[in-house]
Amino acid sequence: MNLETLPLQLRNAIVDLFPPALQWFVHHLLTITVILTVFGLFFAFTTIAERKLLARLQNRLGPNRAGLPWFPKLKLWGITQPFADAIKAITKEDIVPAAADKVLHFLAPVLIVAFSLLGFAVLPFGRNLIPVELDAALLYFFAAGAATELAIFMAGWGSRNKYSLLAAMRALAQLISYELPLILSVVPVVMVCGTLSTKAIAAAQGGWTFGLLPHWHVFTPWGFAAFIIFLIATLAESNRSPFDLPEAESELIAGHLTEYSGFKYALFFMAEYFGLTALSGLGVTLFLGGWQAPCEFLQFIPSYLWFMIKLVGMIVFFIWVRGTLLRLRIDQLTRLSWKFLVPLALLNLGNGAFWALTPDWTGPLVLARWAISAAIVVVPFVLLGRRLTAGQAPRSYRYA
Amino acid sequence: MISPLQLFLIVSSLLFCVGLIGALARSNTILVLLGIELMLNAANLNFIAFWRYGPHPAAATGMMFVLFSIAVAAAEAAVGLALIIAVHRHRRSVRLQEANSLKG
Amino acid sequence: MLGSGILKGLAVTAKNFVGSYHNPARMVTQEYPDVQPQLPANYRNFPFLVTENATDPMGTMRCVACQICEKECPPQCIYIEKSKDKKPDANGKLQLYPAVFDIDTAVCMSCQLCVEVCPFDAIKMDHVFAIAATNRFSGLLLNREELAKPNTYFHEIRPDEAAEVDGRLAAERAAAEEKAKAAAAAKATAATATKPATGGAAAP
Amino acid sequence: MIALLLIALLILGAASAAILSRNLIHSALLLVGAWAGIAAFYLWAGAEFVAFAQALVYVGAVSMVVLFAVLLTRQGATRAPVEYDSVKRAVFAFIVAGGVAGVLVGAIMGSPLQGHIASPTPAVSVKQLGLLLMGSYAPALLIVGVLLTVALLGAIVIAAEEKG
Repeated sequence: MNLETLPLQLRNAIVDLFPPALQWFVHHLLTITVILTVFGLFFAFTTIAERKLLARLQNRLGPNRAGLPWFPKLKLWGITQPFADAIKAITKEDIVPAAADKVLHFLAPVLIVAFSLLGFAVLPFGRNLIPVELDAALLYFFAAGAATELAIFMAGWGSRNKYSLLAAMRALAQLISYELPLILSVVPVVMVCGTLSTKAIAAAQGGWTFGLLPHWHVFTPWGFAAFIIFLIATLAESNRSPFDLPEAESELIAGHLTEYSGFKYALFFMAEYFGLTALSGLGVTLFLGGWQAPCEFLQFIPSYLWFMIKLVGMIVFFIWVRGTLLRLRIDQLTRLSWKFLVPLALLNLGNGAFWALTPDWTGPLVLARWAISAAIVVVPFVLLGRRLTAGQAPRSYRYA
Repeated sequence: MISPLQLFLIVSSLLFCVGLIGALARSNTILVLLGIELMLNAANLNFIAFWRYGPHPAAATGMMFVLFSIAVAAAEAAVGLALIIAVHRHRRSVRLQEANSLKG
Repeated sequence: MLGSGILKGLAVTAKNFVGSYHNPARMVTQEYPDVQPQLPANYRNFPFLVTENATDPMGTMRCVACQICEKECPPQCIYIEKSKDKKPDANGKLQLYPAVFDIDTAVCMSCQLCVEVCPFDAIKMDHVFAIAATNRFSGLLLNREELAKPNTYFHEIRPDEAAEVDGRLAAERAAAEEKAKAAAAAKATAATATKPATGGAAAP
Repeated sequence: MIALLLIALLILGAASAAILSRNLIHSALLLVGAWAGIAAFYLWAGAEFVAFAQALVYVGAVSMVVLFAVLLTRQGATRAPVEYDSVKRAVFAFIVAGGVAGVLVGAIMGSPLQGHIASPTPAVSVKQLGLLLMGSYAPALLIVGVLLTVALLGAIVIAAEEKG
């Protein structure tokens, strides 16, 4: 019994139960079902983990009461909260504004969930676990992600509410502004690995120095810079705090989601988390070594578990950031993208090219390679940071 | 029974005609531009069809053409819509018939 | 350097996270239905009517149906009907009493003006905040039986104010008794004085 | 083949509905459907990279530009209805388009295209495409890059509000 190939063996065993004509169909149906189940549950437990973690970051308790029906004594630390939330969302009244564009109002949540799920198709979840092997997987991922913008526009327009429409426009401005640094931060990885295939990129990060230091891209100067840019752009792309101003619950009326209630609202919520999970999975694949174990002796743990551990780590980091940072203003948001992230990402592109051109430098030249690459990252960061923060002393509050 | 190549070509020519109707029959500038985009797409479809069923698919000439054509179409859409916005700012209208001040 | 503030912030929240597990003093959450909140004495919610005696609340109500609170109430949530007969109050004086005293807590805005204007210390603000009802009309419209609460309850929720009110009422009662006594004495002396006076008048 | 027919129906249906629709926003969204159908067509033909590029550029970018343009040139009403123009124009357009379609379809059906069906899906990897782009097509790539930059700057200059 080999844990590493267990999922594949299970799948093949199930597929073999069907007549050969149906096997192709069953094979893909099974893959889709497993992804939906695993990431549906992952979504459910991300919501409760987020609420509990956020609470702990702010010295609160968080939801701790939802237990099991018929066993009121059993509280289970509230981990069944997402199911209670789901029941609530489903049983709520579905309100559609009288003047709404009914078709678009209905299509928007459906499409946004569908598009946000498409990205999972090309993520390598394990050594042999990749739903669809595509040569141009990264291009596919971003093409699928770009379609969610349409759904947001549909939500804003279909609601026939000027606040919804304005907020949808703001959300789109944010998505378009941050798509650029997101894609630019990925390009160096493509250059160094020489491929667009996620499977090959994950495989390219194998190997360890002294059996302990993994050869992940995040542990190179250009990879580290690209990873930070990727993280910030991911936060903005998935509308998470500190970039959650399109739907700022506390000051706007939830933006383009104003006219949505019940299950449709839950679908938007779900799509947001699916998008975050897919982008985190992409970050894990591109920068954190995908399914590779961090140390050589830890390889006995199956690769798909390593992938999930890293994915959970990314999500926890995002929750941590959400519990820490304040919401940005729209001008600060766009300025951060155009004046800071895009120039750095462009410079980092050159850095990736330098790294791709010098793989055969040996001996003392290795040190020079690292030093030059680090300089390309650090010097512009310091200079740009100094320029952007010039004249901005820590603010003092007169009445606080 | 028609071959896939013929199906490709028929779809492409019908798409071209739909775009033509859009460009000729409608007077909203945006719709006219979209009609032209459709005609461009129909041409792209032809390139892919002839690449796929042509004698030298490995040379990928058709794909190259389509890639460049998509890039040019994106530029065209950006400039065209910017022009429409500029016209709208001056004339408060996007009807083609009203943008006629250069007509003799 | 740019970004150092973010790292500092992340460190603060990380400290909160770790601290929340081993330092109970950090936690601010009260687990409400299990742990009842400690309300400050001056917490106020909806008014109640003070009665002297828990065994006979309707008989010993301090309210004399003067209707000042009804007139003062800004959202007009108080409705009072005067009684036809009179009852002796705590001082033994015959007073009217409210035959109907209704407060619509759905309308009440907890402004405490009724308490401020009451000359008889008969209406006070309550500490009860969980007043959910299944019927928003009859469930939230409280009548005088539901509003009446004994003075001992007032002592429980607001000991300082209750003691002060009791002292004042006792002083008034004593003054009233004194006055009554003095009046009785004056009547008596007047009676005795008039007798000698008449006698005196008759004597010469 | 059935998939191909379905995609063809989707493209033509979405495109005609878009051209005939009275609601500009619906037109734009239906056109996005047609573009996505074309991407599916490319995918069916084995041109993966082109299909994803089509989806990324048309569904992701051009659609957004079109929708923004529609919203920016809207006049007051939220419904953005577009009246049909003179019947004469429409009839004329249909006659011209019908004529073109007739000629084209006739030519396609009449030409000896049956002989070329044999080949299996040709495999052109992304690497090959990249080598071609950087090799024999490098000048074209450079020109397209310059064109895109100029178009971007031009669009900003044209659409920007004049000061004063």
